[in-house]
Amino acid sequence: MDFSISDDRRMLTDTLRRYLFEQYPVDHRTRVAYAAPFHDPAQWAALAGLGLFHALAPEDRGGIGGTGFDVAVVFEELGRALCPEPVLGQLMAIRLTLAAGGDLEPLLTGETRAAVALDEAEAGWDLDALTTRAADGRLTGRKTVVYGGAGADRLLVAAAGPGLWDVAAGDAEVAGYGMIDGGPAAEVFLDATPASCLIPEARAALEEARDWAALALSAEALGAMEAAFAMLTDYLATRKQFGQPIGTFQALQHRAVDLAIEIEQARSIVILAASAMDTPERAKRVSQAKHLVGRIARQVAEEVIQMHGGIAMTWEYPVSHYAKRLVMIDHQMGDSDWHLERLMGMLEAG
Amino acid sequence: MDFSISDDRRMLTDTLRRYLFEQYPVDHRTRVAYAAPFHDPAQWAALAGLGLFHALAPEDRGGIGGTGFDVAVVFEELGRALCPEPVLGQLMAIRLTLAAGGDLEPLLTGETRAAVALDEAEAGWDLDALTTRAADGRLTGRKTVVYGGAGADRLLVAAAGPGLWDVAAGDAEVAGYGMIDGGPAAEVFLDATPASCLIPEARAALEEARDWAALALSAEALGAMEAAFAMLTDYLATRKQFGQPIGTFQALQHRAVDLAIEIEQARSIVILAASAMDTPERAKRVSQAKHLVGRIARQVAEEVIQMHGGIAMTWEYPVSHYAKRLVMIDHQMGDSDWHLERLMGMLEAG
Amino acid sequence: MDLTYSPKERAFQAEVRAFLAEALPPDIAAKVAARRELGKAEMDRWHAILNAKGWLAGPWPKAFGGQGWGPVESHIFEEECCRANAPRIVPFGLKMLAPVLMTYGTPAQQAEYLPRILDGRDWWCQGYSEPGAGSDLASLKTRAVRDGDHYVVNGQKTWTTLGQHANRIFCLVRTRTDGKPQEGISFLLVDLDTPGIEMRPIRLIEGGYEVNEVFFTDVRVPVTNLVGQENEGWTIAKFLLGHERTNIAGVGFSLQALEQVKALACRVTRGGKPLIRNPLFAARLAAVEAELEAMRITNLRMLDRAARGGRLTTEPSMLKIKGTVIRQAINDLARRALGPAAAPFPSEDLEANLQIAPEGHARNAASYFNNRKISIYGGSNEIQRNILAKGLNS
Amino acid sequence: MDLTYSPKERAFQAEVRAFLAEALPPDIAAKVAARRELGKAEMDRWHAILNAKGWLAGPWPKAFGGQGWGPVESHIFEEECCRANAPRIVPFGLKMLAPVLMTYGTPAQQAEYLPRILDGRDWWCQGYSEPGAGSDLASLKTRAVRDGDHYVVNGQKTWTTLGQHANRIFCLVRTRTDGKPQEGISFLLVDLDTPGIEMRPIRLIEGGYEVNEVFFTDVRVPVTNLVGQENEGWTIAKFLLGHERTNIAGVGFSLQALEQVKALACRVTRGGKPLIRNPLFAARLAAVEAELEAMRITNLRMLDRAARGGRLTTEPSMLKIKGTVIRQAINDLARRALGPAAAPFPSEDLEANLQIAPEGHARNAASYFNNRKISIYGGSNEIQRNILAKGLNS
Repeated sequence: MDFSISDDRRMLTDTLRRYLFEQYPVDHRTRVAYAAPFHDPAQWAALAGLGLFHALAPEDRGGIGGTGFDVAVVFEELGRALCPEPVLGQLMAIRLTLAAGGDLEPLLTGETRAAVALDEAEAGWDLDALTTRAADGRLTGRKTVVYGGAGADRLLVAAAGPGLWDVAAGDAEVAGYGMIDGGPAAEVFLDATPASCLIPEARAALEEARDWAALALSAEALGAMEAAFAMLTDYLATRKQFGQPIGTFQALQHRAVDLAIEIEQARSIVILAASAMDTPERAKRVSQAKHLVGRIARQVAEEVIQMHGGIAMTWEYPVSHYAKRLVMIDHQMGDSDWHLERLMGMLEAG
Repeated sequence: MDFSISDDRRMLTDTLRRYLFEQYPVDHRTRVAYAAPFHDPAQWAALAGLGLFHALAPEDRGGIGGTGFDVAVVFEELGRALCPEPVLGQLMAIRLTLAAGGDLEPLLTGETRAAVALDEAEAGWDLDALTTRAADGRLTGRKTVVYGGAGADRLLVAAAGPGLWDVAAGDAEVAGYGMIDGGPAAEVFLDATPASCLIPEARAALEEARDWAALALSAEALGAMEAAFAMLTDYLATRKQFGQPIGTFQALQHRAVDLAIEIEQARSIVILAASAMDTPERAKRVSQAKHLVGRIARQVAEEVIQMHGGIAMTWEYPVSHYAKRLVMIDHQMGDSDWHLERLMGMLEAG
Repeated sequence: MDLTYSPKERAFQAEVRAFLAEALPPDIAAKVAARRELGKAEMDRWHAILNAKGWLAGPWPKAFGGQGWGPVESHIFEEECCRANAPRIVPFGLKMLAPVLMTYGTPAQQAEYLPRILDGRDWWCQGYSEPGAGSDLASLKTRAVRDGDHYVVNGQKTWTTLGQHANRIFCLVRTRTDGKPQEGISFLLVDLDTPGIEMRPIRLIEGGYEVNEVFFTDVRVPVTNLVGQENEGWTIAKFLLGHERTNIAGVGFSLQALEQVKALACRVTRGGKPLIRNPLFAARLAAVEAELEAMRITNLRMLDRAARGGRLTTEPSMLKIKGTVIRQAINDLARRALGPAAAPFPSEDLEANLQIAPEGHARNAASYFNNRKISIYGGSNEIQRNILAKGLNS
Repeated sequence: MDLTYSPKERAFQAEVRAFLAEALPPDIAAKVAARRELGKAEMDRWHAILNAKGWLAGPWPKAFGGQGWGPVESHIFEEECCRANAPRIVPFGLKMLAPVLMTYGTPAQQAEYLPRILDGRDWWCQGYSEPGAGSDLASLKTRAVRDGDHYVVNGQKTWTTLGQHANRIFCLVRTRTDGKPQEGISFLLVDLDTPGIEMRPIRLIEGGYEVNEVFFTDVRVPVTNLVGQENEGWTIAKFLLGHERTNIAGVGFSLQALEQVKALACRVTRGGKPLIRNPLFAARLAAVEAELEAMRITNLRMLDRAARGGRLTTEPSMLKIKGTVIRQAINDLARRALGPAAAPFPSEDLEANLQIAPEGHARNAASYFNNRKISIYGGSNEIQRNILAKGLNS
């Protein structure tokens, strides 16, 4: 048993944290995240240069990491900085390309930016209900809210089956927009769009990629909630009402303590999920993490706003953007209830 | 719109409250509720003499009340005094006898004490899963946790169908015991026991009787939680820790306030259910009440213990018995989740 | 005990319902249903329709041009407006300033301002909160110094809702700095065209503009604009806080929002079935409906009491807390129900061209975030708990 | 990062498991599984079995007859004991007094008492709490006045767990009444056979007897029974509160209890289906399991830190709060799962003759009520929150 972080991973964490702190401060983030292209392409390139994508891939495939812990520490830092760069699509593309036995290199250098198109309006997060159809090497259908879809070079598309298809973004109609919590997304319209099949029977690969994404989002939420909580404790210590710091009011103290305990729970479940990514327990641990973090992230967001009061309702004060991200993470890759239902299905297995 | 209580009903309430306060104080209650026969037969007779059972039946059938509000105010007072007399069985027997067109008189005078046997070990609260069988005017099966079953004169038994049967208690094997929160119950073993059929197709009548029982239990919980909450506020005002009354600690204040708000919710939903007993909305309103009161009663019980601290864990301090009753009410006539599922089934109807 | 409206009240309810069916412009109702921001023109249009009917100021006494509605009629009117997706009446002039003027204003002030509120010439906004003094009004710092026939006002107000549409503002200002902090406050009417006033919008969490900061630099206000006595503002502020609280629970909003979520849950699918048959979602819906029904009855009990002249003590604070919690829970369900489709930043363009969420629901997440405010403003739920705690053992 | 046990730790785990399979008497395990009260004879029997193996005092240093287990081994041992339904080791002598004696006791005290703890001649109980001083130890009132070679003790202790089986008690007593309240407290060992002591049982909410009141009237205690210096008792009390907190979360209990609920939910039916397929119940089960897994990891992280010599700061309080909340949630599910069958007052007779609940579950409601204590004793969760609040901004 050893819960210490390896030197390599600590270096990665430290580098990334310092870089984001200096180069991607929250006011810059707010400027770029809500206006087209809804992220900062220069920063995307710089992050690639830092080796960020290499950290998401295993060493025997040209990466420098690729374990659950690597992914978790990277996304925790992205979350702490509220970074809107579409790294999630890149991670999923790396996992799917690994499963397809393809070439990772363009993804790792960042030369190719990929987005993965799973969800559809009627299907939600359900891979069995997809209606996008493949015929004669062409895809027809509409994929909805594709994270990082705006500006991506390649689209990895899940079609009915489910099968996995590769589409050059230029061949599809990609209608980009920003998310309510910042960052790029897109609707992808496929109308007999040329595509090449990467994995004909892709259920296992898609579930695996989605589990990695769910781990990443859980870790991102963890970083974001730690940052938001730190802002709260600072505020409680400095803001005065009725002549004393509001942090001296016991009712607020106890609620802040409860948040601290919940955040500790979130950290632990992310660690557990990260440890299980290459084991048969992956699905269970990931769903436990995404379920629990989803619940806790909402609680943290709501409580941090409530305890701040009005100021946290403003666009100008960064807590509002953290709160939005914390809540909206639950809408990506299956929400808290969706993962709880997945766990309910596993109960009888033990 | 008029939320005032009618003079008749206020007189009934006042009489009952004063009577129970004087004649059935909580130390007497604790003495009788946990030792055979688990209630006080003399008090049973006295309550009958006060007209308690008449209040549960409509005027055109020999009673003096019988509306939802009559039942609610009677059981609220029983709950406030934590009265363990098996009035619930009498209420259900009155409703079932009304449905069967039978003679209420022996029930109203208290000359006959009746218990209604619904639940079975495998069926739980499910009337469709009953296995007690009727053949040639005889019943065979086991009914479990029959409230008031010990010492009852008549048993109204739900058998598979469901049908409703009348059994003389002396003809069955009745194994009496006390409940963890006080009061009498019994296992009823039927082995070709003679029985007369009261209602051959009794689903509607049984559901209606159970809804009346659920209203009564919700009102009983309301009375009990108000009493328990009053003990808590007294305790918070007098008990000192770290040199000041614990009621001055803001964290406890806010939690006490939250309980007060929840109790107000409980009162309102009981009023709503009581108003709907003779309308098509009965099932929905009763399930809303039993669901909500079940949740709130548990919260009140747990919080009242926690905020008191150790003393509320003792048999000697009355709050413990109130807390038990508040929690265990949820095990009678469908728990909070059971009623929520019933409501879920009604959602699409509007 | 009788939970139903009297025949007279039912007749009024039918009258309101019929009027709304006829008079409420469908374009406005559609915007309200979709929780899109209304422009000033749309709000003015609706106010004018109501004013023509005489219902803009229903609760005002007849002497001032109202209908003299009691709490029950007001409640019925508001409930029906919510059900019909009518816009909320902008309360600052009609429900906040007007009662103050009727109680503390001079006949001249009443004659000057009340008609202008009714016919829409004046749009009032509120200058109470200041930066650094959220729920703690006694600590406010905006100074008004007497200079001949004028006060000279310096300071800053914030959270001024819809100030961008307003031409006048009523303010609490400090007119004395010695003594108890509560005792040096006055209630002042200010024309926003006066030199030295700057209004700056505050962008809110979800991206909308509905509140503002107001800066006062040497703003000269005639002393005739003082309401009540100098240094009596605290009394007026307390009067206002205790006033018009019968709709504090927002039952009508919640009922309407719950109906919308139910309809949405019948429309969207999860795992191939309508969401409303998903047990976890259905459980949340059914549970919040039970809570809302309970609160609806608590609210009616309070109205009944108020209508009989009973004094409201703890009820408004209880209803504020429970009402906001329930409304936020319904907003939460509306957001959840969309799944992936909740994510886009809402815009007219997106709604018109991409239709990602079902029609009318593109702003569910935005509404959820925006309505985090309701448990903060008007005395946060924490302040309400403090108020209730004082009454616990009395 | 590696969440699994080392090969050495796994070998130890296997050894413990094998030992328990062989040595734990089945009659005792069955009683523990059914949460029935154990008698003194049964507890003595189990202690003797452990002592024979040398594992009764595993965490004690070897010099005192222990195994010198670190936090991880202790945790493994406790986890396996829970899994096997072994009785909890009675902690008062072994885990509370012993470390105090090893740190503050004289060699004579160590030589006299430690062996008697091991071989079961002494059963210690704890005299800390007093009526009216729950979590506020500094306010204790039991006096010990020096009289020659003796202290004369007068006062009352309460919440003395399993005092009915004990022959000795360690107490905090007041030896000085001036100065700061913390500074006049001493730590005293008392033979319960001394004249003037009366032990009265306190019946608990669910009907069981496990705690007592202890009354002291002119009880003469030799001064040699003082541990540490006079008026140094507060230091010892704090040492003890900070000690042996690696099992504070009760993870083992919760894991075992959750397994029992799962098995129960597979066995009982609701609406004709196994309860475990009822979506609302299954959702509660799956949610609490996720919480428990998270806390299990938090607990391991703390153990890892302690094993590396790191100082524990906020972890014990966090684990106390979350651990008790989760355990109580599992107790709640065990009670709910029974439906109507939860209601009977449990008794040996009922279990033997009527079998109302499934075997081993007749006491589910009683356990639920009894375990409300765990968030109160040992520093209530409110006290833990106060402790954590102090550390929030540091």
